[in-house]
Amino acid sequence: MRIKLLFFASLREQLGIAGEELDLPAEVSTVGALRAHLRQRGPAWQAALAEGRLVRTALNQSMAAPSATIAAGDEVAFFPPVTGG
Amino acid sequence: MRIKLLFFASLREQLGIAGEELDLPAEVSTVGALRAHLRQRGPAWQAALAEGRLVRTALNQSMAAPSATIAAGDEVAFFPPVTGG
Amino acid sequence: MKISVQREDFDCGAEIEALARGNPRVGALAAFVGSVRDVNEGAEVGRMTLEHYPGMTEKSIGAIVEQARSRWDVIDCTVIHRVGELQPTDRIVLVAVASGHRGDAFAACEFVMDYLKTRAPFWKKERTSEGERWVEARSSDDEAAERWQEVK
Amino acid sequence: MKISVQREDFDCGAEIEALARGNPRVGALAAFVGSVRDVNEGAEVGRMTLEHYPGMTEKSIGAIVEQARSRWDVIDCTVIHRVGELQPTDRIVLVAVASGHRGDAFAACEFVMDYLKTRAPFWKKERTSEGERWVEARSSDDEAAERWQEVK
Repeated sequence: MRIKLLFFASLREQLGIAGEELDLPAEVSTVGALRAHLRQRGPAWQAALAEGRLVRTALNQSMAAPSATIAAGDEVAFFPPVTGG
Repeated sequence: MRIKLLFFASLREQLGIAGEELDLPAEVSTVGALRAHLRQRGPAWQAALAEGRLVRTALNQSMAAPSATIAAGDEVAFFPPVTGG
Repeated sequence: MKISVQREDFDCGAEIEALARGNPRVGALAAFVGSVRDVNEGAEVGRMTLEHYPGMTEKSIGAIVEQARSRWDVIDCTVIHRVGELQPTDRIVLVAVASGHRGDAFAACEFVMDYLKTRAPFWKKERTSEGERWVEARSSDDEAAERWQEVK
Repeated sequence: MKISVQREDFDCGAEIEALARGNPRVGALAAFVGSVRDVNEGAEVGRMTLEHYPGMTEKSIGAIVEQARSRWDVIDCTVIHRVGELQPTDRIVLVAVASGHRGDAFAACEFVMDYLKTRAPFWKKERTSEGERWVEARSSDDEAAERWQEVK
């Protein structure tokens, strides 16, 4: 299924990408699984999305837990903890 | 001794006077005694400054208790409890 | 610190601007604007008149602002309170506090407002559908707290 | 209710005016203006850049304003938050709440500000004397409170 990915702030800079359209394998059906899936892209992804790192996720513009289920057409965003205005 | 008297709000209206200069007998030396002294001026004063009534007093523009001592040249004000802006 | 008790209206935007202008230590500005409502405790209110004790009012507001400065990080503060005839939607009061931190700005602003509403020497006379009336001090708690000020 | 995330500066006075204008139910208006300070946690700060999540930021602020309305007497509310490049003394944020009562106005205004400062999707990059740095989320309390949002 096709989804939209977004990255913000330090994560966006580290990965060198602000967003993309992605075709997700059928077995990647949760936010947590997506994060693990992206780590396999290489060292930069491994580091930026490392397990021990505080990374927040939003699903369709609402904060989402790793267990949240992804559906086709969803917008998934990864970003560091917010630091306010 | 000569002092300055002031009255505000409903008290001013009841007494029909906003302020006056007053020569105080020597035995009237506290704010409480001054209030009792003024009650002797007649029925309107008796009513407005009646013992049971909530009347605030300021001595030289600071809130004062009945026991506060008055000196020559002082400014003494009587008014109802404040009702804010 | 600016403290003014006046008959004239004031310009909230200009006052707030003036308070923070160009000072890079100011990160937070909390402001409160009070205005005349058309109801008070159920009764419809038309015009009202605010009376104060000239001299003592300014002095006591100054003292409360100093107290706020000693308790919180207050870089600057403006208090403007109107007196005289006012009608619904008219502005009555502005309290604005500039601070380094938002918690301090809010706390100091609310503290000064509470004082103005409950302790400062202002008296309110309302013109309602049943005629004019001096507003009575409300809460018995408040009277209890002020008992030390009472002349018996 | 007005919610705006924008690059442009705003006019505090005009926004406050617009919020209360001519409504005789509004007795209280609490406002907060945040601006860029030249220090943060000891380090000197020059310019900074605020990034946000377009769409989610506005949506989440809208949700928090609705929550404030359900908890307090909120007649109207304006939230303006700037993004992009900012420098010391620049305004960042305005929250203004019109209410019938001052306690409600203060509480709702502080509630929305707390959200903006700790939960809304904004990220801050500061340029200090030692170069650019993304500001790190500060309090461990805060991280604890947000643990449910964490992706492990």
